[in-house]
Amino acid sequence: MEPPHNSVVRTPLNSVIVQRRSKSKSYRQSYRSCLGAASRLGLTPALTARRLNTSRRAPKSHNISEKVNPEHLALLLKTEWKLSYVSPLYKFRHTQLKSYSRQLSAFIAAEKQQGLAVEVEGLQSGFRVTLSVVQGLTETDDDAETVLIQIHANPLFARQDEPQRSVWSGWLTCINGNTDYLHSLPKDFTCLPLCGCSGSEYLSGLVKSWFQQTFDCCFGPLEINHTSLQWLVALWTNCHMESSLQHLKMSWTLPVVPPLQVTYTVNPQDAWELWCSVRAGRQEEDEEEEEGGSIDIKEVMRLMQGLKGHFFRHFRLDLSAGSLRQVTTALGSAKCNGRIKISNSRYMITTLTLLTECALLKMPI
Amino acid sequence: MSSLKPFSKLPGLNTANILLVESEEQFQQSLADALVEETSVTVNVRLAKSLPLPLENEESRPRIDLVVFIINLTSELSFQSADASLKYLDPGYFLGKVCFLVTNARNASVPTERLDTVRKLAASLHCPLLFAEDQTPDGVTNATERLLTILKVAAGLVPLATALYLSNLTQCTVPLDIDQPSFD
Amino acid sequence: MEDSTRRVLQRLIRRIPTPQLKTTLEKWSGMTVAQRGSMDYTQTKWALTEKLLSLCEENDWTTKHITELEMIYVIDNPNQGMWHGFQLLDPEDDAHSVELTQFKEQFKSHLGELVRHVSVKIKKHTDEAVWIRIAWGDSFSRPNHLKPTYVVHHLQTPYVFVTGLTSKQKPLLSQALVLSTRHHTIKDANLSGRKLTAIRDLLMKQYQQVFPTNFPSPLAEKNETVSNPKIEREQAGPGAHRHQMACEAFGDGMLPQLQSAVYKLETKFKDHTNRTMTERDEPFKCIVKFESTNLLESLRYCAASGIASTPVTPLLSSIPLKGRNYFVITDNGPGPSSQMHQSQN
Amino acid sequence: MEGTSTKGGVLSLLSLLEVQARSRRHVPPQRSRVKELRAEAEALRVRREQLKTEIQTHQSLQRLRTSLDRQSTHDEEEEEEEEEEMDEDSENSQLLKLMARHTRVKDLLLAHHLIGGYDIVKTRHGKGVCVSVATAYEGVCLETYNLEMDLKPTLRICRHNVPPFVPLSSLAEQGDMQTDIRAFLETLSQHLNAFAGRKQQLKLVKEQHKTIEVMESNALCSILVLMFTVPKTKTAILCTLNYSDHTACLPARVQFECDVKEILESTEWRKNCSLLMETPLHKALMTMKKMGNIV
Repeated sequence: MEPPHNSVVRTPLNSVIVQRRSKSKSYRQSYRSCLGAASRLGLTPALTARRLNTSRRAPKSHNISEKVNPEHLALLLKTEWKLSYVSPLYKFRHTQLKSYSRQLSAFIAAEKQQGLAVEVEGLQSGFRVTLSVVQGLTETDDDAETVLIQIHANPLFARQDEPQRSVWSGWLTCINGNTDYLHSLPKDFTCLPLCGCSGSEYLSGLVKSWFQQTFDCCFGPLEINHTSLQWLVALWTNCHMESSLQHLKMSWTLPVVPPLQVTYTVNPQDAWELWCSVRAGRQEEDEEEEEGGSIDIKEVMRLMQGLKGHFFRHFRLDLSAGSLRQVTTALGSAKCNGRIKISNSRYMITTLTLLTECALLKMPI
Repeated sequence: MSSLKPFSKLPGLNTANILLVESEEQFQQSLADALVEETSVTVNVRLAKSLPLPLENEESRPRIDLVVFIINLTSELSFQSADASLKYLDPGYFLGKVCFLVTNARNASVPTERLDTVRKLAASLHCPLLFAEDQTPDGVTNATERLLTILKVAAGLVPLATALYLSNLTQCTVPLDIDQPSFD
Repeated sequence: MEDSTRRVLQRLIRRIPTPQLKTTLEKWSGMTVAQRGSMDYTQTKWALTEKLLSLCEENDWTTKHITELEMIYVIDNPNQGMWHGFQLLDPEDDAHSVELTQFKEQFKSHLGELVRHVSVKIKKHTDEAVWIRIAWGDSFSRPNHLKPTYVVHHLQTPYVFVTGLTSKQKPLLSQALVLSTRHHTIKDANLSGRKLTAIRDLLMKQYQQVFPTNFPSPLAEKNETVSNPKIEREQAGPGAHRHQMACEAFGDGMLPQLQSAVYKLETKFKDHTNRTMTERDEPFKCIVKFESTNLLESLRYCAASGIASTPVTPLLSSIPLKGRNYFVITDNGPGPSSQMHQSQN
Repeated sequence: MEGTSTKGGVLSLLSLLEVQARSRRHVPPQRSRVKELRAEAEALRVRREQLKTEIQTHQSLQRLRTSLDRQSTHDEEEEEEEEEEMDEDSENSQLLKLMARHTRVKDLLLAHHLIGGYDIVKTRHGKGVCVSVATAYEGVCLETYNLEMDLKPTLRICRHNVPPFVPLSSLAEQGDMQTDIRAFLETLSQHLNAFAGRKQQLKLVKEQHKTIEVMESNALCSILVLMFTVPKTKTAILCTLNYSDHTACLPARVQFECDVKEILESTEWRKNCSLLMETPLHKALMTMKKMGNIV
């Protein structure tokens, strides 16, 4: 064929589908072989199948405060975490956390000595690393236990007797991980796909690179996309009766010049009633379902549509043109750049389940 | 309801006419500027925010050989607008004279579901789905090249190739398992 | 020299960024030419402060000198702090003939009657604005020069701009202003922002407004860029119309840099697909805040690009039209809280 | 030649001579002179032709104008006659007609402004109107102010760009806008024109009289304090102009202040006082300067 056609064939959509085509269409495969199948989206055929759940169980309040060490819980709750996804860890043993702590301490110390240029980053010395298991922060038997990493250090101008201060903390977790996926993993792999960090970027980088070297895994930033944020709006609103939202605050950014930010704060009671009205229609449809059993993505969309509709009725301005950037309630806050804060322990499991799912999706396999 | 028809007018000599539909009216301008640079054929570009096109331009409008819907994935509105415009096209256009051009597909805040919806739409209409980078000059050149290739075929300027034939090769198809949730 | 003077000077120098320090000091009459020449602005802030403190000792500067310096700085850099707009109402017949000297005297004497210890400094700026600096004290304490209130008023106009005012001082200032400008009352204009210039331009209508006209609009002429004849915009007409509507609502060209607007909505939730909520009696309560580096320009873009539909809703066009950026919206007219009747369905 | 030789020295003089010699060699001066004159004659002839046609155009334009003016008042029959008469060469006559129309429209517009007309535009499908009030001072068009009004339920000003120090709302109340909008617009126009006039005068004073210091002015331009200097004695005189009638361009009260009281009591300064009250400020100052009363 003449050259111009090549550029048509180069369109990425083909590369994604070629493999699924019947073999009789062999010319396609020949194109594929000469162009390389790399999709511009980085989607591999196997991944096209994986989507966020379209329906999920309504958040039950889990009283994890009884199960989880209160000190750990307090740490998890008070901090805003920067999220990443982690591919499965090779030969990771929950029994060897002590030795990992030592190794990581040594690694950080060594790196510190090497990179004098970054000394400004941390005015501390004498790093002490602790890896520990957060008992009870799992949902199913397939979930690996959550691991907490804490780094303490002496402030640079500290007195002798001053206690070490926590300079960095992070965790790796898996809550309600997809069973099929977890079962399909080879024997020596542990799946803790969701990672949260809090502390200096430099230390985050060090910890990540140690994990990468030691367990042959990879890290990547986990953004919370539009749909996940909408899920959080619904999931959190659904909790209002048991634990007050105080307010439901959503921030949109509209792509105009200069950029316009719209913050929409809804009275919690009104948000709850809107949510109920959106749910009510559904419960009439299929009554056999247990009450408050599961939430469908359609209901989430209806809630958002209701909120946007009310906004549009007043301002004649379509929020759909922009993107949801942030959701804040008394139960927690989430930003699209992958920062999350969970303020209420009772709904931590629900939120982490959603995020685990997102992490598994984002993970290149 | 006036719909745009593919064969209601005579073609011009060595001329190809393309209609770019984009609700945000941002990428279309740079794309148009690049498209008219083409020297081997005369390319006329018509720009629209949405369909239907205004009646008063009916006379002056040449035969449109290719309709391109530009969809910015970061904006829900962009898709909705394109979707609403489709019904103003004559069915004849869907025989290889329509294509979708998606921008911002790699943006982190874009939910994968949105791309799926566009994919399904393109597949159901047997149209090709292109991806483009709208921020860099390279991206614009790339997108222009691809559109020109399709345009030339659609306008009947490539011997032995027809729009229908090309679209049969390039139309978007949806993976079989797109609707199967992988969890639960 | 008093200790308090030193403190005021120290605080002030800390506030002024080094690049502005030179221009500010040069406009000030407190230093001799030789002293001005001896200043080395490449030094650190700390060293400069020390130098000025020693000069303060030498020249025997009083608080009066220092406050003058402060006023010079604030007048040159007005876009700091939160400025609030106030509107004077019900002018008396002679309100229009109030002139500066008379106003100065009246304001000082009226405020002096209300508060025992108060230090007032009034200065007229080149753009006809009267700047008033008030350091408040009470019957026991002397005026606190560290937390002054600044008031900007253009004589013969009904607008006053204030920053750094506490709720306790508000009635005192209001009374003094009302009396000395020959008005009966003063009310909050519900407009506030970090940029004094923006608030002033908005209230005094010092920006380019666009009105409908029969003559070929200058807008259309301006937009006529030399475009390629091969490119044609199908919906150029509606696009231009949207642009015209957007400009009529928000103005043309550079707009006052307002940065936010807040709406407190307590209106009925109406949605034909949602009967439960529509039939509910209580209003749906929410607060909407718009933020941008230049809100009016953002909103104009929204309307011109079609993100916001035209004609622009009165809720948004009220920002420039009424010159306010705080609104309480309720469904029914009566009641003290309903500041804007919501007319659309 | 001498000038250059003294300035530039021998070498520059030599090079100058060389250039002259070279140019002489190339073009015989005699012939070039003849040519020059011929070209000039040609150019003048062309110019004469141009002027002739211009006169012709102007005349026909005049004729067209009068016929147009007559047309608007007379019957249509005559119009056709004129049409035939003018149909000499269509291209030119078309253009001429257009030009005649243009001048006519311009004159009409001027007349419209002169009789105090306002441009009114219907807005929002007849639910409102937009009125524009033009201001001018001494034949110079200044700012145009606009009022957008709702017609129903009652006439109400909903948007305007009148400066805040013009008491628009009280004018609307007093002038009984509901029943007599013309009267209201009339007073508003007076206010605006007077304001524009005062502002323009102040601007002119600042431009033309640099020696006079403007001590004080306000946004409404209703109070003006100037400082004059008397020549010779260099005495400073403070002059306060009070424009208490806001619909007037001239001050209602003029007051002088001076340390030397005798100056103010002189007849000259009494005259100056009435001069300032009766003539526009910049002109009055000009006269005072000419009389030698001020610097």
